[in-house]
Amino acid sequence: MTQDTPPPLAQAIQDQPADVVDPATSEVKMRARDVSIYYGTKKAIDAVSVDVFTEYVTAFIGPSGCGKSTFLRALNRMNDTIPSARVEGTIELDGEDIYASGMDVVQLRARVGMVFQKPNPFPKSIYENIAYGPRIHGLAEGKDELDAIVEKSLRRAGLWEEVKDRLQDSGTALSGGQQQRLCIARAIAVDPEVILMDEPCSALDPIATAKIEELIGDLRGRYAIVIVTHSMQQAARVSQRTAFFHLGHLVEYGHTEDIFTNPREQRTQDYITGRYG
Amino acid sequence: MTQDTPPPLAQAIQDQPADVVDPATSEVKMRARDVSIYYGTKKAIDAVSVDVFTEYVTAFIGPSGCGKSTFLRALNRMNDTIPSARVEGTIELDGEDIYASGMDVVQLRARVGMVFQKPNPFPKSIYENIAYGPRIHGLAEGKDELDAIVEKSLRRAGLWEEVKDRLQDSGTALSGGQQQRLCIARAIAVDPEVILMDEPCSALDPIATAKIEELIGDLRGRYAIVIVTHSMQQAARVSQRTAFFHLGHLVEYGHTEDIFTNPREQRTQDYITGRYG
Amino acid sequence: SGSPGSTGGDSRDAIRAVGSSTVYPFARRVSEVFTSEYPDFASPVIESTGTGGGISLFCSGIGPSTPDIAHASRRMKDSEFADCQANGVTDIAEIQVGMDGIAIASAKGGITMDLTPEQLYRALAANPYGEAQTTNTWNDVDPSLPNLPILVYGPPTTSGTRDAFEELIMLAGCESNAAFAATEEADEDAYETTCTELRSDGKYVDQGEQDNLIVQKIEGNENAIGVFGYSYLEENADRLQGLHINGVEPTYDNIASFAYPGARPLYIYVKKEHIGIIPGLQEFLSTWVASWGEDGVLAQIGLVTNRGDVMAAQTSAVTDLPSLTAQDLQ
Amino acid sequence: MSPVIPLLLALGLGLAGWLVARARAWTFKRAAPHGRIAALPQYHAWYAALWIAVPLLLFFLLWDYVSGQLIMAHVLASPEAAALPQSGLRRDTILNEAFSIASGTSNRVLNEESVALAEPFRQAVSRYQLIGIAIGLVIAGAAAAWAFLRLKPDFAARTKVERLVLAALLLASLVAILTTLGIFVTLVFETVRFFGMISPIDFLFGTHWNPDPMGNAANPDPSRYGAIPLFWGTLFIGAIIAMIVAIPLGMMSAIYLTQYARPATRKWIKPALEVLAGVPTVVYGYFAALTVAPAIRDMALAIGVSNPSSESALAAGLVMGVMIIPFVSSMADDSIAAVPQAMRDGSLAMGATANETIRRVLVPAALPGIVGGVMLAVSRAIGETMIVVMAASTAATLSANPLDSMTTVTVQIVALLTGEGSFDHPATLAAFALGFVLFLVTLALNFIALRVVKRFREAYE
Amino acid sequence: MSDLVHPTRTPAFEARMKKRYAAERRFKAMGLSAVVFSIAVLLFLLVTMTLNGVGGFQRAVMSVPIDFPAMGLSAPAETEDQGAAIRALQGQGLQEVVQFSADEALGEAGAAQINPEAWRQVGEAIVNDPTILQRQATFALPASEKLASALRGDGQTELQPLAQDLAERGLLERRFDTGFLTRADATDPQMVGIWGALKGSILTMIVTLLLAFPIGVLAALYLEEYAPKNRWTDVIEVSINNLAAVPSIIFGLLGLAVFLTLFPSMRSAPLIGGMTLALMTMPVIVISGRNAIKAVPPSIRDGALAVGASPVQVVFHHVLPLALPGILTGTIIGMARALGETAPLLLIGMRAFVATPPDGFTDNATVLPMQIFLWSDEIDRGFVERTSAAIIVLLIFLLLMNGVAIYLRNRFEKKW
Ligand SMILES: Nc1ncnc2c1ncn2[C@@H]1O[C@H](COP(=O)(O)OP(=O)(O)OP(=O)(O)O)[C@@H](O)[C@H]1O
Ligand SMILES: Nc1ncnc2c1ncn2[C@@H]1O[C@H](COP(=O)(O)OP(=O)(O)OP(=O)(O)O)[C@@H](O)[C@H]1O
Ligand SMILES: [Mg+2]
Ligand SMILES: [Mg+2]
Ligand SMILES: O=P([O-])([O-])[O-]
Repeated sequence: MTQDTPPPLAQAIQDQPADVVDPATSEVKMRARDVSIYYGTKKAIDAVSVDVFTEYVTAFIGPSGCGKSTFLRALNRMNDTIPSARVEGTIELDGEDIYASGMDVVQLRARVGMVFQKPNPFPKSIYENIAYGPRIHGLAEGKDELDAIVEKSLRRAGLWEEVKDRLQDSGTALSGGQQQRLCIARAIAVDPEVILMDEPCSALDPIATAKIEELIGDLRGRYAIVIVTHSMQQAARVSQRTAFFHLGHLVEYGHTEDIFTNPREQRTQDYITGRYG
Repeated sequence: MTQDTPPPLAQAIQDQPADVVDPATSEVKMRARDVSIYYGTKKAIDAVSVDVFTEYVTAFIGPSGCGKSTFLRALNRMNDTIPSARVEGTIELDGEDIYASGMDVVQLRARVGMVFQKPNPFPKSIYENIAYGPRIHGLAEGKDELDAIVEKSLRRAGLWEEVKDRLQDSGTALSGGQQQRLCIARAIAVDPEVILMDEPCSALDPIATAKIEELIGDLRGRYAIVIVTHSMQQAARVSQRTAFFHLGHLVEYGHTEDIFTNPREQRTQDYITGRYG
Repeated sequence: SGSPGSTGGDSRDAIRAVGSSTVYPFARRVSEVFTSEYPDFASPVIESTGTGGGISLFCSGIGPSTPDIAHASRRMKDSEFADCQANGVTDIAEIQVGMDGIAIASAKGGITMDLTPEQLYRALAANPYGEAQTTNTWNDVDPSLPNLPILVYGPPTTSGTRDAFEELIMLAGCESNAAFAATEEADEDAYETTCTELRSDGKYVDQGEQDNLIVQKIEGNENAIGVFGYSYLEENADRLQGLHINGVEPTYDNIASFAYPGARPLYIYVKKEHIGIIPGLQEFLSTWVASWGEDGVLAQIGLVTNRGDVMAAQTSAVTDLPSLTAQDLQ
Repeated sequence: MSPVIPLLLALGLGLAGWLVARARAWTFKRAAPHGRIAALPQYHAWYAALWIAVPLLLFFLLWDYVSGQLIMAHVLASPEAAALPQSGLRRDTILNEAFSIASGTSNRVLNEESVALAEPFRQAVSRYQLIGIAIGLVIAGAAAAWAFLRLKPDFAARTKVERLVLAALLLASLVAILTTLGIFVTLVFETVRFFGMISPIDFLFGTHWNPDPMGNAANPDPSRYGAIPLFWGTLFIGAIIAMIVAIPLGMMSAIYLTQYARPATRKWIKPALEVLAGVPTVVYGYFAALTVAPAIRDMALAIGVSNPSSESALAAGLVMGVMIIPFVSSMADDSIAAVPQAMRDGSLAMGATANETIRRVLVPAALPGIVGGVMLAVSRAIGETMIVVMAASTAATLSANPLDSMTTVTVQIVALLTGEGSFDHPATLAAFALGFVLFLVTLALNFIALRVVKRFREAYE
Repeated sequence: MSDLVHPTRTPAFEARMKKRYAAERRFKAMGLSAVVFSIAVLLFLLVTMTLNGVGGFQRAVMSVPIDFPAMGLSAPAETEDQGAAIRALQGQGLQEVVQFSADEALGEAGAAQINPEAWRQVGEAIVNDPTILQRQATFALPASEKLASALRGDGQTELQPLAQDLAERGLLERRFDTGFLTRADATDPQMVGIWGALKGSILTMIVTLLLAFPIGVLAALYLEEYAPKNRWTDVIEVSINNLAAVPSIIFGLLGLAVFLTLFPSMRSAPLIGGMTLALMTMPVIVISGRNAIKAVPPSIRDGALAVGASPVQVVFHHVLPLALPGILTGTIIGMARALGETAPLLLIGMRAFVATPPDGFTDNATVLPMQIFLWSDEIDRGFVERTSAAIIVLLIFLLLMNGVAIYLRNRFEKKW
């Protein structure tokens, strides 16, 4: 091995802009305590406690099937759609238990947006894709306001320039990377506080991936972002906090830098050096 | 980064037994020249030339969708089953063009066996799974000979001890790793010359993966083996030749050691250091 | 919200007539004439259910949900009349619309025989004279008959034609054996059964209510004979031939004169309570009268018309509508 | 009262409520911080509209009945009604007629008395119509008041409206249960009556079928109600002859279409087969009776069978088999398609030919699905009615000769029930008992088949 | 290694290959013949029906010139409706006029074979245009069925020379019978039409569609999107699956025992027929609806839920619109099945003879397949052609419906 090939993960972290590597203390946006999640009788997540901070990107990594997606979906109660799924423990958003009986799930999901692994634009026009959320939540009065929201969201998602002339085209006619950005724009349009992303780049090519990663960097200051990824490199590149899951357990959680350069646990070490996975 | 975390890929290569790292010159088993493959009008592989050597394991790596599987399936004309697929250029097996009109596909596939990403045992008994190939090709006369073939194949695949007492159980009742070894045994049973494996471990857990990798090491001396993997670590661990694909192009092809420690191309360098993928 | 609540009964516009398949083609024809002559009235609904089924529907009560007219190819039975009375159908008018004969026929060019009721009885009874049925060919019945398998297509038990066949042919054939007739005293029911029960081993084939089908069946099989109303024979004179009974051919005249053993009258029964309630019922009856004459439309399709005095009586009956009484049926 | 007025009233008031409520919700929204209220204005609007329209419609439904009684009472109290006959059909008819004259639906006068009565009817109708509308307005007002009092910025109108939508959906799915229950109760009820007259033993195991609808209902002869010949005929035609035709042809068609045919061919042939499945059974029946049966008879004559039946089991069975081909082929097609591509690839990669792959891997793997499909096909064949009504016989013979005439359960149901209306005769009730047996058998077949197919699908999911 | 002879490269292997390829060819040929056979049967059926049925759209007519001025008929009063007007003409001896003119033109033997109802056609012509009485007009009057069959070459032999003679003189010919599509059932094949049955079918189908479609779609939505997994929904699910497979005649038993007990005076009414068929069609719609709904990828639901749509919004904004083509396809197929259905209607009295088309949902009616069934039982040869013609009409409707369904399916088949 020659000297000019640096250890990849450390390199990726060093590539992050200096000011974000150790950000000033930031407030806790979501707090999960002793969360266990079952599918029927099968425990997919076992007593996990994690904090999600505003202005940070938190990455969940771990081998396939370890429960990253399951945990992520618990954060905006998308698990409710799986009949067999059951959540124990508490998850709070701004100190409010999201599994409390009084919680309005619809409103929760508007506050905690989500972007999925496979881009899933609605088979409607680009405009309608973005306008849908504001419309059902009544966020805009009149067409002008709606237009403004659509433009702002697309701009933030870095898609405006590419699509501004064809807002009436179907969202499904875009390329994969564009679709994923459209989905991010759609999530932004309802002004969420947290954005959850489940392997948002795994269906994308490297160039589109780079664009999304850049976008995540841009969005970071505004929202609390949680990203699931199976690429350690990606976690290292975009996140400031990393949680490493294994077989439903949270093995280690901390500053991304520490996790990748100085893991406390042997399992973490084995995983990031590629002994398995 | 502490000193006791070695650069992972180099480490993996160093873990290979010394005698195989630079094998003696070996004959070319399959030779692909300027192969382009289209799905309809879409070009999935662009002018790729690769040699596959007997006694070597050749690894195809590259980001998702770059055409690894497509190219691999061209090597035993499994692409024929996809109506839209079309192959240009020449691929030779022992100097004979496998796309020549006189080529007998059935025989070709008997000579170039294949193992798939997801283990796909037939829903029959373990015995019947192995016996299937010899039976249709008429390779065994009488039950005894067939029994012998079944045993030999299972032994070579390192599965005999685990299943010898339940040969009549269904092949689908085995664990994932066992199923994959069963599929390898099934491929071996017709005495192929080349074995193609498309991400044979991606559906397996780390322990099963380790077993398969070990098995590949054992089989190496006997067959020309081509393995597609998306894990660079795995490629480094098991192969002696590596081909790196990107967007349908063969970016770099050479000794595994060189590729991982001293790549010629920037794209290869970027990929193995985790800048994308 | 179409009708005021408490009248309970809903109304019906169209005349509803059910019953005999023998009368069916005539009734249908009359209905057709009625429809074109009185376009203001709804077109009558004519269903062929067999005489028995028709009368039982007819007798199930009065009101718009029950039929107005029952067609019968035999006279109403006492039991049926009693049933009617019990269900409040007390005012019934009986009109004899014409005559029909039980025709026994084969396809043109098919089997020909001159049969007697006795031969038919022995060939078709389930247990002729109380003994097991053993005949397979006509020849088994009587050496003078051809050596051909017995195969008779005929109407089912609901049918008036069947009833008439049992009454006019089978019973007659049965009674011709004096020795057996003597057993009637002992057990009337058993006697009746033995005399009228038809065999069910596939030699006599029940053809459902569709007399047409019987015609089709015997047309397709030259060894088969069929039992049905004369009108069907007449209608299909080009492809069927009537078999003689006691040497008499089933013809218009022979039936009208009762020379042919299988002759019988056809009736329709009308609910008098429904006149003035079901629009057009009276006019429909008048249409019957207009159609049943010797040069009327019904004669053209094979109705054997009533003879002079009967005709006159029936024509006045349609206007007078005398109520049927139990005595009339004796 | 004409149904148009209440309908218009309910819709109109509902619309008014909708508009007003929406306007009101907008004022909340404008006043609310960040313009956020618990539900969109339009949900408030729907909430109010439904609260107004639904009770109003329900009231009018009730009023239709009540006012009918009141109108009648009014008319009967009128002096003109004195001339009415005391009771009976004529009285009803005159009233009906007067009513239709009054409401203008008909001018035909069969009974003169009705003309005089039309006027009191007219009066009563308009009076009660006015009263109905007045009460309706009060109800609508009350409902509107209730609804509007609840409209608040934090009122979860959407949840309420959606709950109603869900209730409507639930009701719709209950129709299925009601139907099943209806079928079951109908059949069980009549069957129990039948078994009160004829013992189930005689019915299920007797070998002589010749019910006598005109016989004495009180004292039927149980020996005439042995249904074995019907069951046999049904099985022989539907499960044996038809399947001998349909299974091989259907299977081979499916195999050819899925494994061999080029996509272009497949694109044309599949719809053609579907057309074969879409031909009405009455057409098949006609075809069987008119074309196939005579041909078979002629053929039988030609090979020296004496006196062959012109309604042979063979004719009905063959045509039924043709009808079932597309059914079997689409089930087989589905089952084979459900076998994962990996199986096929696995076999082909071993160097198997297409035919070896199909026979040794695909078909065995798809077998549970195919067997399930065949069971469904059998259940369909034995329930098929028109083909056998038109092409099979009514004669209940117990024979294994396909050239003999046979009858089936469905033929007998039709034969026993068409026209004959007396519901208390065992011969009529026998039709229900037969229907019940048919229902149970097809139910069992389907139940098992669906299970088998489902388990098979799950195995590959 | 390479010097070892691989068992797949021996001459014995090559020899076996020959056999294997032969088996392959045989197998493929078997498959092909199965397909060809099925298609051939379909074609044979269609061709037979068409050949038989083409004649069914025609009837034998005789040209009869009537010299009205010479007959001294007076026009009926304008105020009278058609029935009364024709009765008035009948009173003036229209029947005799027609008979006389026919005698003149066709000779007595020929005139005797004028259809007995033919004079009504003349009457209608007069009512429609009283000025016709001022001139001579030639009518194409339907012949009797006997003559019609003689013209076809079957039927009573004694009439055949007459038919031939009249035909040669151009007085008797077979013409396209527009009335076939506008008249209702009759006893004489020369006079029948299918409009009555067709209208009955249309009325019945409207009832079926109005009931089965909304209930089916709503039930499908409930089961696929909202139903909790519990015993109750299992019961619903099982009953729907079984209903789809219950033999149609059982629905007839249900209609007979339930609907006709509740509404005894509605025997033979399209309303009851439609209700019965709706129960039969509903499960078909539910099942195809569920499949269409299931085919909408969950990722779209997830996407909508994740921006805060409520489950009802998800369904009505996204799922239903996307599933609609599939639901419609299933509905059309279900309706096509209902349109061709006969057996259950047999049991609820829709097999009666009705000489006029129904006027509404509660009128007595029959339906097209039932008309086919009834005519198929008629003995007159004339009905064979008429039956086949009715079958053609029915098949055209069904092919159209199937065609639309297939088109919809192909057009909207989505690869998500
Ligand atoms: N709907 C479900 N029902 C039952 N088990 C499930 C379901 N979804 C996931 N699981 C199981 O829960 C465990 C965790 O799954 P999860 O999808 O959260 O893993 P993951 O870490 O996201 O994996 P990947 O990287 O493959 O996406 C796995 O064992 C999986 O099989
Ligand atoms: N059957 C097909 N029809 C059309 N395009 C296809 C087909 N199969 C693959 N492709 C396309 O060809 C390209 C190469 O696909 P291929 O499966 O060979 O990639 P890969 O390198 O194996 O990726 P992965 O790591 O995801 O398996 C991709 O863009 C893919 O979308
Ligand atoms: Mg995941
Ligand atoms: Mg691949
Ligand atoms: O239908 P029948 O005339 O035979 O009763």
